[in-house]
Amino acid sequence: MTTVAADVKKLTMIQAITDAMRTMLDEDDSVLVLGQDVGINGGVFRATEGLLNEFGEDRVIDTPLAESGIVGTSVGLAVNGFKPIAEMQFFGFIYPAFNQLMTHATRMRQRSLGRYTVPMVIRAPYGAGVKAPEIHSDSVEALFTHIPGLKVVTPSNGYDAKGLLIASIEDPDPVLFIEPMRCYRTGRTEVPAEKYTIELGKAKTVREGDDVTVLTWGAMVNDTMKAVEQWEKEHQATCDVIDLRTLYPLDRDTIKTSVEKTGRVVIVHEAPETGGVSGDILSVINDEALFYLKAPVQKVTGFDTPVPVYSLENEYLPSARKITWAIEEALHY
Amino acid sequence: MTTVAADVKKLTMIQAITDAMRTMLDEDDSVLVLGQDVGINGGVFRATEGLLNEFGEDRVIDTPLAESGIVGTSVGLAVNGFKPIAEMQFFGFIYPAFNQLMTHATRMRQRSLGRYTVPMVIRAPYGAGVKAPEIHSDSVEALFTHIPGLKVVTPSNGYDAKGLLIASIEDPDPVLFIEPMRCYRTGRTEVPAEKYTIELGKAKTVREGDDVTVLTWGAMVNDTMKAVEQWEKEHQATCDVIDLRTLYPLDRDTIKTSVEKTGRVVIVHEAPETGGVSGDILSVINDEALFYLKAPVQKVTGFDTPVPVYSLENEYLPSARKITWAIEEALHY
Amino acid sequence: MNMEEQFPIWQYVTEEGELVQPEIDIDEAVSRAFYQYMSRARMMDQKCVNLQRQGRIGTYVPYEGQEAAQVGSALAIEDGDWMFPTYRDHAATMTHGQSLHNLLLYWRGRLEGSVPPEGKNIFPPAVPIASQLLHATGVAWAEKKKNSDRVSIVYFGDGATSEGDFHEGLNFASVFKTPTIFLNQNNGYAISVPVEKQMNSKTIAQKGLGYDIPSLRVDGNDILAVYYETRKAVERARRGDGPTLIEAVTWRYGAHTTADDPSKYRDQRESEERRSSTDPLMRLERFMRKQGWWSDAWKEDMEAGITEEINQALKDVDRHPRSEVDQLFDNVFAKPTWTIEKQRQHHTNINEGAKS
Amino acid sequence: MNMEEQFPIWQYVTEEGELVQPEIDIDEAVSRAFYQYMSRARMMDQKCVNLQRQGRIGTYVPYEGQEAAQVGSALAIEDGDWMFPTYRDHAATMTHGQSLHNLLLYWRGRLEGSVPPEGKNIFPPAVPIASQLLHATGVAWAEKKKNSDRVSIVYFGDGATSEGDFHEGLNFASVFKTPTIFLNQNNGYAISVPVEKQMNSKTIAQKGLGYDIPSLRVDGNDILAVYYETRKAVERARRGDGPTLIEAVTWRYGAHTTADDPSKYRDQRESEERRSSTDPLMRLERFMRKQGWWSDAWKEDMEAGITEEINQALKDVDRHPRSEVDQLFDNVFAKPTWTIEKQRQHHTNINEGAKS
Ligand SMILES: Cc1ncc(C[n+]2csc(CCOP(=O)(O)OP(=O)(O)O)c2C)c(N)n1
Ligand SMILES: Cc1ncc(C[n+]2csc(CCOP(=O)(O)OP(=O)(O)O)c2C)c(N)n1
Ligand SMILES: [Mg+2]
Ligand SMILES: [Mg+2]
Repeated sequence: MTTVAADVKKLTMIQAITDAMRTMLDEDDSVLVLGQDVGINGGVFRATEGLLNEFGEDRVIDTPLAESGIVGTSVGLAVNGFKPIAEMQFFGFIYPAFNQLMTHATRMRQRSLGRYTVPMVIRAPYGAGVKAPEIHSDSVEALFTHIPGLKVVTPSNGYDAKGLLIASIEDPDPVLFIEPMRCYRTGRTEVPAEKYTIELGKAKTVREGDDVTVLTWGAMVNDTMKAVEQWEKEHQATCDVIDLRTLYPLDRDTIKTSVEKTGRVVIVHEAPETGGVSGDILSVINDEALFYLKAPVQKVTGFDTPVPVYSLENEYLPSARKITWAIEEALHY
Repeated sequence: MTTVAADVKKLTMIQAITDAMRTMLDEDDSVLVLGQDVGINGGVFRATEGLLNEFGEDRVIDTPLAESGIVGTSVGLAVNGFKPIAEMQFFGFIYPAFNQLMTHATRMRQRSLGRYTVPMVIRAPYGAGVKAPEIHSDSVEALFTHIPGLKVVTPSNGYDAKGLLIASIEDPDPVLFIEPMRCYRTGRTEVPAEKYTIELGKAKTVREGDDVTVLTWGAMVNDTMKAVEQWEKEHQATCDVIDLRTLYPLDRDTIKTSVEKTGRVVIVHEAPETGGVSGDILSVINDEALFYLKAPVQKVTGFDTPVPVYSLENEYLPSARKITWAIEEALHY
Repeated sequence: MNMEEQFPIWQYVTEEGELVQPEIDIDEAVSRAFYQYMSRARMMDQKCVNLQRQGRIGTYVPYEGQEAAQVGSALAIEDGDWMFPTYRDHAATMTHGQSLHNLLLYWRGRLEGSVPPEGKNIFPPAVPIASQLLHATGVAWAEKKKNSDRVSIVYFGDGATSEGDFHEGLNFASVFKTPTIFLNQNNGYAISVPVEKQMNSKTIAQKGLGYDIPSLRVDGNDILAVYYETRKAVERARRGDGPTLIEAVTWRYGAHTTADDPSKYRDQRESEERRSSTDPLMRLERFMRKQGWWSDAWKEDMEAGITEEINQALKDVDRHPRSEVDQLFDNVFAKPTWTIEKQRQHHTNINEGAKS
Repeated sequence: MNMEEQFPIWQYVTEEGELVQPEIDIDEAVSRAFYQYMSRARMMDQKCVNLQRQGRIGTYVPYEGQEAAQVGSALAIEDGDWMFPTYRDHAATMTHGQSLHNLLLYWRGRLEGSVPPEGKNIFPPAVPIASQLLHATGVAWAEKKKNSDRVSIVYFGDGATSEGDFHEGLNFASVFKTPTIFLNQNNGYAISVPVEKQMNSKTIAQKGLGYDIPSLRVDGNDILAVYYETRKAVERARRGDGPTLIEAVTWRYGAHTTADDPSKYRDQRESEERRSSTDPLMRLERFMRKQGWWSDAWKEDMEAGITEEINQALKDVDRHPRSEVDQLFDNVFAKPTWTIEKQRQHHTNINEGAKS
């Protein structure tokens, strides 16, 4: 085990998220946390655990059960000097807030030519694989990357989570920060106690290789890493595995550089294939590196079906087998 | 001018849409029309003109001003024996209904294993270019092609509109039928008085050529045709212009065949580039015909900005100049 | 205006078991039926909590304490009527005819779990809060259009009244005068948020005033009050007199779900106290004893029967075939699109290890 | 309960100009100011309708008939207070300080048109119905958090009360006791849909009952009633006593927008009749005449000044530089993303004909 400096702790992703909010609540009086059950209950995933006690109910606020209300009043709070961090209890419950997000939070800057701005973060746990009830497992990031005026960020581990969340809170515009539930408590990373940020829009190469580029994000990063590690042991080829981290705007340069190197691409995401963020990645590749491709881009995705109840979620989710199958398809085309 | 048979009329697209609804209201007692101002007012675009008089207020229903209410109660009506055609006054006002569409209308069949189904059509005028107020000009089809369980259809002329709308009404599952406002009254096509359908999922090649495939839909079809006609006059090359008509599911075969023929592709859509349906088209090309490409796919799209108020909509919208520029880029890569 | 005075909580039987609305047509058989349905619901609930602890079902949503509200209202509708439950309303659905078998499947994350038996009209439990109010309105509207006298009943919690769909549902029902019973269970909490933070108003019933919908509060732990007041609403609806909003004031004894820890946000002693004083089963037992309709032997027999029924259901479910992925591909559209067929094919190829 | 009795329509001045609430502090100067603001609003409205007919501005949304409701309420707030208008509330915004110049730009489809002058807090007009109620609640909540005594006033129509956001806005305001005035203009129609089809309730004020929000109806064509009742609500809000819902009962004389034909759905004779009997300007004139505060010469002078002001604004707007596409690229994010920069570059290249 590596030695851990005094100001670095081994944290789960959910702890790192709490830490990021605590850091910012502490530093900046205008930061607020609001949502359903974020107060005394500390959030259904305990993301806001302890914050009510520390910062009081003016800063950490239980709201009525109404997502449009949460996002709509947050627009007002944000325009008028606050930096709300609004929690959607699950990503699949953001839909009632769609109008407020689409026509107000993300358009206010343009509509008022910069007079009013909305420095707000919406946090939401997302994704399948934790045996949650219906609707609780949606992975609909692609609905939001198409909304002009919104950045979409998703961490896959504690270190990134803290740095990205602080950067999101400090961003002067609305950021949708979606948290893969499956990563909340699986594994710990070293997380500095102090404040730090990770620039939005920058991907991270989590494994370097030469033959295939694997692009993924969220909970699929761990699954992909495991599948690739295993696969590489049995094969002569190696993969660049890239955790995109920000889904809008994509990290064009990192994608381009890797595709130019390998010429073979696999995209792994759990959302339905059609309309997924894979389309935007294809677009970047088309624009930047099309003729480097030696094989069609392979997609390992969810089906074009609603995310099912949990007895079928493992069938629905990209599996290690599907990931390595795609790597081989890309390699042996 | 061509002779028009007695049972064929020259209709605008909006008239053809009314005709389709009249045909189905007449044929099938379970068909209902509901929405804001669809009754005595005949809809703000006159799509339902005369229908209240003809079919009475049990069949043609003015609802309260609440989109979630309209779609949510339509789910109930549809499950219980009716075929509602719900009008959203403008596509940009569908957002409050997002939750009902995403978690209920489109999931009911799966959630009940086929016991309950939702044979419902949502109609909505969409797109920029008619100097409409803010939010009235959104072109957000891509938000809906990513929703499992929903077909997305858009006509570009009267003949197609009638056939596609009747097919949508007869479809046993939810269909989102979006109507490019700019096409409502520009030009007439011959529309048979009798009932006919156009199969959902089938594109139409509206101009045949050899050198470049131009894929588009909605109001962009006319713009593209004009640009291409003009351009072809001045150049030696020709274009396949394809009106996709159904955006989910895409017509894979037509796209594939044309791309294999030309190897050069231009996509024209007015929605923002990132997350647009262009991503799904790229995906089909990637999967089916990647190595036929002789140039990167050219995209002529809206910007990644909210659709602006009308003084800037012509800057925002794909122009003839941008379309021909893209054709040349594709050709001379 | 004092809303708590304007909307008194109707009680038919006091906590001590005294009948205070003597004009009703209650008899021994009916009382026993009430008690039996509530026992069945409670025993099933307790079984499920245990099954969850043993890891034999997934996260479970208990309703202990809310049996009178659910069973009493469910018994007030008829076979062809429509029921719109949430994730917490299995006491209602099993009373209206959902099988224990399917309920168990539901908690095992099975699609079959949401399908009602042939001839029973029960929607899959709504998960997005308050969304089901609009379905209940739409379905009832359809019945009205068909000139039937069928009604719909929809269940929702105190927290649900904050969502826009609550408002739109009541307004549509009011405007189109649909035969819908809006059965609110005010159990005091939306997960950790007490009703005092959910709203500033003292009652939920008063929310009907904005729509001119007849509204009332009942003691939700008094099955007679719930049953007879719901029946009145059902009769009004059948007669064509439109919707009613009923606030059944109750309490959940346990956790929000088996993943929830109520001690984080409330003193569970209050639940314990309520369990020992205002419990709906105890209330009915006291009433029946006073009427001379109680028999311990009957209770034992009955419970033995229920235990048997539940165990049998569990056995059957354990033998139930595994989920098939084709359930997904086959139930998105009547006819799968090529995208779905392609995905099915790919999935099958990989799982069969057959490289295409 | 009869809601129309519970919520009488407050009148301060009868249609004949009789003052029926004599304890108010009205004087000649104030009356003249009221009249002048209303005249200015009406003249601007009429100008805009004409400009639209001439094709010099785009589709326009008139408010003729609603001047008292808008001007009276707008005058009841102060400079630092926040206003949340819809597309129809320019009488309110120009009274609170929006320039005629920007209003004209707005109707020319210019982004500048939604920007309020420095120091004035006016949101861009809300287009998605009822969405602005939540902003007004959020902004007022922020003021409360800052311990200021600023309030927000939000305008919305009868149709808007059907949307979920109406409900959520009122509930949040009630729960967090925000200093918000919900100023409803019940003008009888949501485009073609009369209020009787929009809701089953007889008043909009009664909708406040569900939230325990103080609610009242005023004669929306009586600027004194609107002004003094709004001022009371504003004072309550400033004191920390929370939100108020005011239903101003009024009428729009003209079309919903210049693209609308009201004769399709109503007999315009009713509007003509109302124009001649209940018109807000006429009412105030009658009152002023009775008080001996009226002068035709004053009126003429004043109107000449307004005409001058409007013409000047129009001249300036005609000389205003064309829209720049960079307004789009520069105002999505504080710092444009590469996607936007790429699109800007591409757009520029093509428009400059410079093939890259
Ligand atoms: C739209 C939506 N938002 C949030 C949730 C998460 N959630 C599930 S249950 C619940 C509380 C519901 O409270 P209440 O309506 O009182 O019903 P109860 O659980 O007490 O029966 C919440 C917030 C959800 N299911 N749907
Ligand atoms: C969410 C939404 N749905 C539909 C519309 C279209 N629309 C514009 S104005 C209007 C009627 C509004 O009526 P009301 O609230 O009474 O205000 P008024 O126009 O009478 O001032 C409608 C339906 C819209 N702007 N927003
Ligand atoms: Mg509750
Ligand atoms: Mg109105």
